[in-house]
Amino acid sequence: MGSIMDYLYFPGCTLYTKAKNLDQTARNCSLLLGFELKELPNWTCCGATFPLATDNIMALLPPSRILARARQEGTTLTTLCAICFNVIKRTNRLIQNDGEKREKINNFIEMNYQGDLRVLHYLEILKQEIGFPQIKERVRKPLAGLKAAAYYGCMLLRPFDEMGFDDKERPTLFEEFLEAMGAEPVDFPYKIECCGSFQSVGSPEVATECGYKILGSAIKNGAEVVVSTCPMCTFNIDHKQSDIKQKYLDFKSIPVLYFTQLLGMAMGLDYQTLGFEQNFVDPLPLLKEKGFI
Amino acid sequence: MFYPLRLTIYDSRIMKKLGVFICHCGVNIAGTVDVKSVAGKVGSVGDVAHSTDYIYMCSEPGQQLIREAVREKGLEGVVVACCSPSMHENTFRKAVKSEGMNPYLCEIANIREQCSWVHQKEKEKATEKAEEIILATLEKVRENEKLEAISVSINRSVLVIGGGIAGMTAALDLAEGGYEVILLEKEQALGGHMTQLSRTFPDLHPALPDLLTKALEIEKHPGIDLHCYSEMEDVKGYVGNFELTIRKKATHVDWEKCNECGLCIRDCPVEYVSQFERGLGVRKAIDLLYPQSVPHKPVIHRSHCRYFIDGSCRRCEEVCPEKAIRFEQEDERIGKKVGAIVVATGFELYPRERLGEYGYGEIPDVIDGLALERMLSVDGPTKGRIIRPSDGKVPKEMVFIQCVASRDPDRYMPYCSRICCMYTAKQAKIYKEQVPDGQPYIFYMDIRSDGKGYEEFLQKTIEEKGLLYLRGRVSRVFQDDGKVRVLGVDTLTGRMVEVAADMVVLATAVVPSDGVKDLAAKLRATVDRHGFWTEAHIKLYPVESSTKGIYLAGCGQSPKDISDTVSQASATASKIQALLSTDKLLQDPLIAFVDENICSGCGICVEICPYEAREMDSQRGISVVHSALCQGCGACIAACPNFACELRNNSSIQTLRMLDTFVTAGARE
Amino acid sequence: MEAITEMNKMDATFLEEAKKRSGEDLSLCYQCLKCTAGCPTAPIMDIRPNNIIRMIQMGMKQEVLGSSAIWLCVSCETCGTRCPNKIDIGVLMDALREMAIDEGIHAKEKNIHLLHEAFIDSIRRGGRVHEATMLIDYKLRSKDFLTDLVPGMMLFMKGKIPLLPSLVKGRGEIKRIFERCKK
Amino acid sequence: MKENGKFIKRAMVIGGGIAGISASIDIGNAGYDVVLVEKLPSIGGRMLQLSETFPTLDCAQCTLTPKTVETGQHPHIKLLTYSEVDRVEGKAGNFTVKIRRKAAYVDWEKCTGCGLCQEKCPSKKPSEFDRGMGMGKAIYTLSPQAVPNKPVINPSNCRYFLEKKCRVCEKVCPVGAIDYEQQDRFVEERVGAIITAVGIDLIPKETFGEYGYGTIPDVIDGLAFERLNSASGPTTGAIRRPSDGKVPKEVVFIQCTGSRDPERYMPYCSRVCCMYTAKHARLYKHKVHDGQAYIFYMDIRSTGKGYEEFIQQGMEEEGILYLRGRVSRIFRDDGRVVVWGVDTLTGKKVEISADMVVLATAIIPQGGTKGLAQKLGINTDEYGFFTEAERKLRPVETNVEGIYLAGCAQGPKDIADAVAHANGAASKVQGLFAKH
Repeated sequence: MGSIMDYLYFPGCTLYTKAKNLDQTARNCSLLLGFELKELPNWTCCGATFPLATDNIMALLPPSRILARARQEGTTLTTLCAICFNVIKRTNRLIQNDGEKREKINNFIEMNYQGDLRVLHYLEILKQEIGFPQIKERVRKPLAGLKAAAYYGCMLLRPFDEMGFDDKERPTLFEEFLEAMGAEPVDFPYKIECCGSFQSVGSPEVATECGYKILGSAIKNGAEVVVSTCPMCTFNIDHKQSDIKQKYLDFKSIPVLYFTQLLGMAMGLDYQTLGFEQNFVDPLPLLKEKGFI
Repeated sequence: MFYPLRLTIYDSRIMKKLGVFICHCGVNIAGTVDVKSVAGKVGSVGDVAHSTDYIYMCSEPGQQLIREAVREKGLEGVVVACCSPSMHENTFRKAVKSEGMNPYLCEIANIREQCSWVHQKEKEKATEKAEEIILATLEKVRENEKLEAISVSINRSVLVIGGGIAGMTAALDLAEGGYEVILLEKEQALGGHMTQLSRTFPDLHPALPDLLTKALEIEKHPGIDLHCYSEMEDVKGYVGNFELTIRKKATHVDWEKCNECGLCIRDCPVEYVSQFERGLGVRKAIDLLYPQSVPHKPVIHRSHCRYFIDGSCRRCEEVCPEKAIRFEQEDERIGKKVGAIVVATGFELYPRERLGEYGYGEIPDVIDGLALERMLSVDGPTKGRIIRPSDGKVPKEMVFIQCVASRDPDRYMPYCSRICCMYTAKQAKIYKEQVPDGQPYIFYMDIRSDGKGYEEFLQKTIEEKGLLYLRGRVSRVFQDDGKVRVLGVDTLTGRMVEVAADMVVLATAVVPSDGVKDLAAKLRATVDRHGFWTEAHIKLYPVESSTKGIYLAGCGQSPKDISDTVSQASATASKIQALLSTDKLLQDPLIAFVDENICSGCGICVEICPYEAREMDSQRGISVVHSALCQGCGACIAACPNFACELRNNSSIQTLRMLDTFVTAGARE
Repeated sequence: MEAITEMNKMDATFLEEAKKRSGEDLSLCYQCLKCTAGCPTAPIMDIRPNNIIRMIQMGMKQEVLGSSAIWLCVSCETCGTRCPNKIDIGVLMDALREMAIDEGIHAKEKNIHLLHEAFIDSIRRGGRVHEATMLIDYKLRSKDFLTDLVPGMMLFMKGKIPLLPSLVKGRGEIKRIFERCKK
Repeated sequence: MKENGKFIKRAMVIGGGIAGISASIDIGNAGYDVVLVEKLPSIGGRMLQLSETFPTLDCAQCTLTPKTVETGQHPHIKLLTYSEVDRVEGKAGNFTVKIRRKAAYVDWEKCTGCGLCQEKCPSKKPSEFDRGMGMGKAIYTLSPQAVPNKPVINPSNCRYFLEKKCRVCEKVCPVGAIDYEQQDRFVEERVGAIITAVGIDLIPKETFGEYGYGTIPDVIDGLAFERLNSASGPTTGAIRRPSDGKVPKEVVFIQCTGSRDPERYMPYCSRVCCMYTAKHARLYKHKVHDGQAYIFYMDIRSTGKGYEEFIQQGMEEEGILYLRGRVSRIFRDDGRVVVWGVDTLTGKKVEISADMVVLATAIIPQGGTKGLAQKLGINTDEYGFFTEAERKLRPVETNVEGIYLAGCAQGPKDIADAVAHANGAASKVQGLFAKH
């Protein structure tokens, strides 16, 4: 194994609560892959939506503060939650490119940050810094025969110009990752559609509808499991499956896993450390049936 | 029933060595007609020496088949069974000619338009019909004579009717090509409607300067004989040899003498509402068409001149330093000869009197697009300022309504006038530039900005000027409290909307100029039901009229913008240059002829001929055919009481034998 | 019957303000409906995204700012990704929400508004979002105790929502920032 | 060759589409010699790919072949097909143009056009001419009515060139015309005026992610639909969807794909799509009576003579459903092509599960237009269309005397307008020649 690399890591609120399993598995996997997630000390919430209105400086401050703090600690910041990633990356880009805003923000947060941090999603670290072929070499238990549908959602991809994560309409990065795990990626049209986001609180019927379409499409295309990167999406398409079932009687549950859980499993981590108990739809029967655990 | 003597030889059929070539036209024919079986059956006819089929007879290998057969089998007549003769008759006649056969011994049997296309669901019957058509055509070919094309000498000058941008462009192109051009304009100066425009889309160039440059070029061009204030009175003749009578209307000013000092205009005491200014300005009884007009000479308008009304004034005559006023001048008629004619008669806007909508004509602040153009023109009645006609105030709320009488098939015109979307956007843009705090509203149906740079112009204008486009027609416009109220719907929100406007501009339909139908009758060319000139074929002959030698240019053919008009006018010039590039014109000899032994000289044919191609030979007491004028229509043949006329290669015998083929075939069933 | 919209009485400044605050050039809209066609929440919006732009152009301020639509947008950015004129309606909606708050216009979809407020307050208090308190806060504000109670309960049972908010050191700083921004 | 002093009264037309053909015939008919340079093996251009043309629904080949045949036989027109302009020197009245004559690997002097080589060639690949709707051979002509009717070998598809085996065409050729050793060669032509009529292409399929174009087989472009419709096309005119050959019962047509899309693709209107889409939908209804055609549009632009009436007929008599608006996304689901749009009347989102989708993709200049402009010393706009001397009054002239524009290379146009534009250019050439 090569030298240990450190990446500054911003977990985000949900990863300490609802999505602990995402957080934990990511940390464990990185150790196996030869790098460490160094948690940003005293981080605060990212604000959860990238403030879009032009003069909404206030909402830009939490992510700016995070970025400025991170810059004092290092040069690359990584996140797992797609929403946090979206907010932080876009704020970073804004600070980089908009001198006027940069000055305003720095005045407010009483720091001096120029936007010179690299903001990478954990998946990007895996692809760009480690390399999928290299990861593939370290896979102990290939997830052979597992038909997995990669669900991107919105936040990783859009807005395309600012995120630059992958092709805006036909992304494949996530599938490449699944292939490296030895799984069989299932392409399905709804992989880039919205999960309903926070409307699951305000107008739960929207999120139910979105979830039904996304999962239904994945199932129709042969998926046995849906893989996600985002706690918000996971909430809507995993935890809300009871609502979906209530509304659509023909709906059959399907496990939704974080990509890091799959990664951990393939890397040979004990399944009991992968936090499956936090998954709403129990994936264990499927994983057992497939012989992975 | 009395038959002419010649028909008594009906049964003595001529036998020739004939060839039949059946085209599949891809699947156009072969998909319906069993071409192989037809070729086989026709091949068994006694004098058919060669019968074959091929996927595309018009292709090079197809023609090669024909050439080889003609050469090797020594064919004396050829029938090609394929599409309409208007498509490839020429192709195949050329092919047989290259092997030394007289081209008029080659005939087309149309088994596509007249058979396979119309009987797509009856394959067997279609196959039978195709066979009959070919057999009938064989009958025709058996009797066909060897003919030579008629050579007509041509006059290599051209008449252009209409001095707008289309006529000017065609005239200049032709003159540059070395041809003499007679340019006729009914108004007293060149330029047509373009002289009324302020600036033109999409680059907002002022309309007049470039136009005047062209007009001046025309005025001094040695190859162009310009006749303004003139109309065409009569046309005789045919392609290559038209004889014209031009009426030069009396201007009552000797243009040779006039030194353009303008004193007459200044001192003329009569002012009346100017048509040119669309009712927004006045002009004098003696005046130019517009200040910089080319030619820059005044005309006295008799209906307004006091001298002509009651003889009470001779002011212009008194002040003219050159003694150029000619009250006694009369219309003059001049005769000219040309080889081809361009009709560039242009357009009008839908007449106000017939548009009983939107308060147009009643509410002074409801004007049409051309009237706004006059307002926007620096030399116009308001010196370029937009003001309400009613009270001279600057309008703060301005409504533009598109598709007024266009795209309104049941009540007005079904077609799209093509230019309104763009000129309305242009006008709204200029309005916003002049009245930055004003609000333009544009009611539209579809935004049609399909020319080069138009979409970009429109988007930029909307972005910069904040035009509000409302998608939907206006239902009503009425006057209320000094405002013009406009009731409409915005279909995008589905809401009824009301605008209290200061002024309303209607983009009224583009219609053909007055008098086009009369002119069409004189020229024996056709116009469509709206009065637009019809082209011979929308794609193959788009600038040719239905009458040979008469060509089309500009909006008289259909609405178009300046750029398209100019391209088309040049295209017209190109076609004419090709026509006139030789001294002689070859015409099809498929015309009428007279059996001099039978003709009694009754003269019925002379009266009936629509082309004036028949005349009496008073010496011999018989009627003769003017070969260049005859179009082979057959009217005289039907009318002749003595069966003295026949059409070449379309004789009664041929027709009867062809009919016989069908009748016997029908009887067989 | 729907009232006739009198164009002259429309608030012409609304378009300018919305343009300024969103930074989006709303005049460019083709009304091609591509935004609505791809929008996940359009089916439940009272005014669909394309019509929001249209009504802004027509100056219908009260109706737009009072609509539920502006609170239903989840900023998924599908519209902006595909718009031929790159009008980002997500951005616009955010600006409209702000304008609505500034104007004190009460949203039809008040729950969402309240959720946003509860969320902001949660950050203000603890520096991080604490879902349980946030949800309770939201429930109190919305006086809606029934919906979502069941999943909420289940989340508690599964131990996903920690009962005590975690406190971070920077929270004083965050509070200060909020205070300053309020001014 | 008419020569008056040093001014050469002989014209070159670059591009053998309908515009180039029309210009050549006009100049030729006026008695001047014309050299017509075409980069493909035969003339006819895009129109050769069309099935029927609006607004009359005339078959395109039927109106085109009289012109191509006339061009091929014209005593004043010299055809240089499968050729490209390499270099241009000189000025009006005396241009020297160096032309690359691409290796056809067939001796056209010997070839009789019998077609045996094409028939026997064992190599098949999706045909570019058929827009991938059918297969083409390695030795081919563009159509059975090709002018000239001489084949060429495509070395990137030919087994001999790829693997040094096969030589079937050589064996079957009765006149020994196959020549694998043939090389590109150069010829020089001296002319007094040049017309460029290099025409158009459609925007490449890789660009439309949200429409699945390029990945979903049943999402095709307008030209591909023309080939499906064409009696001489790969399906001999039957409408069958590419994925499984079934007759599509629901077809969605989408206009403004890449046009009027300033931020992402092309800001301009492609001018012909409204009409050809209406035509497509009508032709589809003529062939599949129980089929349903949907058209998504932004504005219907039917401005030509008889066009408005054509659209109205389609709506009223053929029951074509027009939906105002763009489509957000297209994806494949269960063998169907799902289209997300909005129903204009209700304003609600709709999902159409279609069998086939036809995209009216944006018209762009032919590849190499900019390079040619440089060789000629004339200007192009930012999209690569040639720039005219003045937008309104000099639409066929350029900034260089003696060089003129014809057809869609100056900007998108329909056939009638392209022909008028080309004839206009021919008129200018005749004027130029007459002056000297």
